[in-house]
Amino acid sequence: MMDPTFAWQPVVAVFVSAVAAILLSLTGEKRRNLRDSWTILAALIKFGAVFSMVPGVLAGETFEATLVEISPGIEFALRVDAAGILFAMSASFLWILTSFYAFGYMRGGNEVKQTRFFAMLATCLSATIGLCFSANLFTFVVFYEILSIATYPLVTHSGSDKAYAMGRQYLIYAITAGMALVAGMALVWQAAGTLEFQPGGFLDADMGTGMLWAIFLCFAIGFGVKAGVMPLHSWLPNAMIAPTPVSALLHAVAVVKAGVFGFVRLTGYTFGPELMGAIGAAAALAAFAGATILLASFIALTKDDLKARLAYSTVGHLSYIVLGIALLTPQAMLGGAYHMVTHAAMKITLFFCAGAIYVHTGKKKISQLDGIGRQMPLTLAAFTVGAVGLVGVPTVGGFISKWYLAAGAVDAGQLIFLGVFLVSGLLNAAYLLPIATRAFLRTSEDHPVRNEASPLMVVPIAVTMLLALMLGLHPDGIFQFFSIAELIVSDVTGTTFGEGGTP
Amino acid sequence: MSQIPALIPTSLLLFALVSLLVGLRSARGAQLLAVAGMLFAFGVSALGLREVAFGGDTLRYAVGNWLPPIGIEFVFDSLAAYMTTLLTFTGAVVTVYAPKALAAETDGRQGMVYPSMLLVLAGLTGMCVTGDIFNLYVFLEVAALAAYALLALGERGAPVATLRYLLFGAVGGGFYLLGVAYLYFAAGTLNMAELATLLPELQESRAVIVAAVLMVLGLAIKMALFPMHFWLPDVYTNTASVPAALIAPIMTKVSAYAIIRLWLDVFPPGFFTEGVPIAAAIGWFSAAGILYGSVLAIAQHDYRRMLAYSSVGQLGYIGLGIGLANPIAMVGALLHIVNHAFMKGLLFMVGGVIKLRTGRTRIPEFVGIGRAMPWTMVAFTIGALAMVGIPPTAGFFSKWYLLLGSAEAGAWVWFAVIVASSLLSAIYFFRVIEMIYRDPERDSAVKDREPVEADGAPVSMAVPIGIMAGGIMVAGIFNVLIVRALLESVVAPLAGGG
Amino acid sequence: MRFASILLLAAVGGFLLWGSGDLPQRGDPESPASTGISTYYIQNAYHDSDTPNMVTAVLADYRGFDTFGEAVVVTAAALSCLVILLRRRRREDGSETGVFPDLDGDAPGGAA
Amino acid sequence: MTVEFIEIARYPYILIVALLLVGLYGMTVKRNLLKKVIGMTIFQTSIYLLFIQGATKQGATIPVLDPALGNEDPTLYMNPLPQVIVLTALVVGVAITAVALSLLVLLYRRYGTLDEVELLRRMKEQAS
Repeated sequence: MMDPTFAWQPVVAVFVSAVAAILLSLTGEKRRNLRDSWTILAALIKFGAVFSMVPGVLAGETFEATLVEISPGIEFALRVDAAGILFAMSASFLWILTSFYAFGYMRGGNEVKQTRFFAMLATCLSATIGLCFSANLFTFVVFYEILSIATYPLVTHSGSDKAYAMGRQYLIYAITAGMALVAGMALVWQAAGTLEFQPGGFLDADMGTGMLWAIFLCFAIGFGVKAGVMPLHSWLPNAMIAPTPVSALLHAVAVVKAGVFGFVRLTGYTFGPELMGAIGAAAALAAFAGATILLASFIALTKDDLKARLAYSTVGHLSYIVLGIALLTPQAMLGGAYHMVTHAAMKITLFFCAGAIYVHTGKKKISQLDGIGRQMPLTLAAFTVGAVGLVGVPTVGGFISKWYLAAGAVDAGQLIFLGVFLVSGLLNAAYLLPIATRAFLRTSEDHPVRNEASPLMVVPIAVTMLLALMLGLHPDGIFQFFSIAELIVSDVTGTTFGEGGTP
Repeated sequence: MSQIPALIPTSLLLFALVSLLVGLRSARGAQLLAVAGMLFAFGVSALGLREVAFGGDTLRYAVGNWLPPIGIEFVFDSLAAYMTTLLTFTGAVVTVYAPKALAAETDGRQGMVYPSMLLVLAGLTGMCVTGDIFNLYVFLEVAALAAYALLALGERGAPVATLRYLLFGAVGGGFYLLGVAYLYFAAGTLNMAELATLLPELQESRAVIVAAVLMVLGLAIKMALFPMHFWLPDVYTNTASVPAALIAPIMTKVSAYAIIRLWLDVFPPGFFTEGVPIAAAIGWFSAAGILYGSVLAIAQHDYRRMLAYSSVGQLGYIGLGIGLANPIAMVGALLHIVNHAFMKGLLFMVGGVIKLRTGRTRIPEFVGIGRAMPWTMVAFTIGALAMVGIPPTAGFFSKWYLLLGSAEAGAWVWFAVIVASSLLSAIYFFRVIEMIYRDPERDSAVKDREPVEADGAPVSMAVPIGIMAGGIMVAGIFNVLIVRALLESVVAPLAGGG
Repeated sequence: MRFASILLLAAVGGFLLWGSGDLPQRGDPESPASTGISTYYIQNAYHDSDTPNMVTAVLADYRGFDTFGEAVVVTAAALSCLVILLRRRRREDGSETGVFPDLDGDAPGGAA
Repeated sequence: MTVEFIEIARYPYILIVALLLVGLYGMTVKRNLLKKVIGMTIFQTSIYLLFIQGATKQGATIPVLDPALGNEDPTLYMNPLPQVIVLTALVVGVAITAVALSLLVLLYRRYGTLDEVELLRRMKEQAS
């Protein structure tokens, strides 16, 4: 089991939160400070382990750990590469913030079953990091399914009848997706005899177009559900019934990005961009993603519930990334990869704000937010930054990713998608900015004095806001996200980027 | 010549006899003896398993020193070792679990139950180790007769269901015996190894064809292969928890094992696929059974009845592996025998705990059990996830091998059936999970339902349940070890296109 | 239902007869069963087990394990009958549905 | 094939199959459980007969050593093996019948009827 190249960092990074989940369920509800310290400890260790691998990955090293042979010829193995570390960095960093935020949220709202909540959250993180570092499709699918199932108790957390109804819908989508993945994986094994991810893909055209399309369809359903590509998206807004930290971390970052990340692995490491283009699968994916971006934005406009509006915004922005991947040009892929990080930072800020407003004032509807900026100026300032970033205004991270996405669309000669990006930018502005103006410019008797939410919630909000700003001002300044994104694209397409991200 | 193959069933028989004598006085003593007997047989099986897996040789034992084909031969190869280890393990776990549930559900005479359990195990292990087709019939009926007694325990409807099972089982046994007669008169011997050398010349004989069909049909009835399953739901629903937990996981599987044994080691290679399309027929019936069982399981309100229909579906997986007739699918079928034994054993044992502590068996009444007995319900959740086929539980891997097998065979209908059935089983198991964790205090939809106020499972029941749950995980993560050490050699005959 | 059963039975019968076409003729001394292992039994039974009755020799010696199994079957059946019938007397609740006055009168369940 | 069906030397098979069908008919069509058990024993008996008729050899005697005949020529004795099988199978059959009958006794005591449809109805009633 201990081969010479066995690296501990990925193993620690993946399993530390699973251990924490067990420890904190044993600790129980009574000793909640001890219980919560397990979460923080695990989050810090996890981030440390992930971060310690960044320099190595940028230097071209890979960290591998083969754990056990799990099916003849298939190993349960972890391998850290650029794509994995990008997603793992954003997820594990945001978990630290989300943990603090969640303590504030759960204690502030006096929620029950907190132990189960934190245990499941930790399990989800294990699964997320696990699928980041999966060396092959099989390991990926194992973690993907664990992630699906572990999210279920979080969705139904409130225990209300509605929560169970939504949970049921979530499960049906998730299990269908899981089975589609398993079926696709069986087909890949039948066609290729291997499941090992390889930059540039390992399937080739002589497997037959029919087979390749069957594989693609299985995976498109499997990942499309999580990534919220229409028409497979409808579980995502409904899953917002979960507590806000869950919506923030899982339904804006970990779970949904797992689907998007699946598309990265599918396009870049299973099919390979050339094959995706050759059989026309990329075009089909791009068409669905493009339609999703516009439709989701329109639907978001009609929602008065803050979390629902953010949820539809998430559906749209996930498809930005999918579209970036499906356009297959290096710039578009770079934009997509970078958008994974920037969207995570911006959207989690927005969700954190929504949660803080709800816990602090009990308000959920946008129409009730008149003048709330006077009461919670910091929170709403952060909200404004996130909103502006999603629209794509420079200085916030969203601008950079959108820039490359748009440039990629031009490269691909697909001007229609350039149009999609521009129109959706306007729509983003239309559904997000009014919230900020309403909060700051209108007045209301409800919010007379300045009175922020608990620091446990405000500090994480501030940190994520700063992260979103940093990502726009100095793309490489913090955790070298941009360099990693470049590395992914050069892994997959063989294109190397010069200074400033031009190929 | 090794003693191991003979030692397994005979030691169980001996313990059965002693525990019967003790059981007349003390149920406790009978139980201890039963546990000891099962553990002894398990130990012997495990020793044999080690020898077979690492020594590589098949262990043979000629009863009474009469070399086959004069006498009866016991053959302990990888497949037999695999089965007996599983059977004795499950038996030991259920016997440890038994006393509290039996005391609650059966009215006296528990001392008689343990010898019956040992006899069931003796019969089943005997079926696995014997190398003689008639001796297999004798053991088949030993197991069946002891099982009838166990199954007739329990609720008031149990004897009706058991009698129907008995009648139908007698037809199954009769068909098998009829097949033995045809085979004997066509070939002139009862020894499996000798039959294997004689039958290739007799492939064209109509008598051999009829014999094969009859034997498989008889075993399929005992296996409850759709559409010959109809005795099963009533039996599992009405019987007490302990017999259900003992018989549901293993009994039907041994008949499946016997079919596989006949196919691989008695009839010539290719006979079941090309000579007579028995494999394909089993496959199609199984595929129908998977869908039928899963759909009907969704419709059930009684927990045990749901499990029974789910068994009909799960047995279909084993049948499907037989039907696909390629090595990887057969590995899936054999692996599913173990997986399903663990899963169903666990689920029925959990049902027994719930019934013991709350007296409830209907799923809508399970509200709030998750809070009353959290750890038992964690184990239940593991079992349920395994039934659905979520990795890395064991249930996933058998389905995975079956999927690979059907992809290899190009059997896309069966491929789709396997995929669809996972979704169906998710529906009926998550319905239970949801009900278990619902909280009547905060949930308007169930607020008029009485929440469960109960203690957790007693230690003597919690430990076996925990062992089964652990077994599910271990068998999942380390399935390759099982496959490499035992199953690959078993399915090797299929590799040559047979 | 009855018609379907009869049809099914006819199919079974036809199938069995079809297969019996390749079974040896009645009394054929050359049949596989008559020339197979039974030859050994006939020739050696007396020598091996000192008993003139070959059936006894096969039953109790060569295939003694079958006979042992047979004994086990009887034990199992006896035990089963015991479990099934004795249980009745221990029933305390003497409950309601469909219990007719007992035929042999020794079971308290019906009366209580 | 059709010729063989009516060939006179096949008459034992025809009779045995007929008996077997009688037994199966009783088991499938009759509603009374006792009659089903009777059908079961008939069915089992037909299988024993199949074994026994296969043991015969033309011109052979029973498989008991006759000093006058010696034990060298196997054609002089009938095949002992099927007889052994029948002895064993017969006991198994008796055992099954015994258990079936004890179940019948239990059922009759409990329900006062042996009609299958009625019993199934009551079983469902009790389950719900």
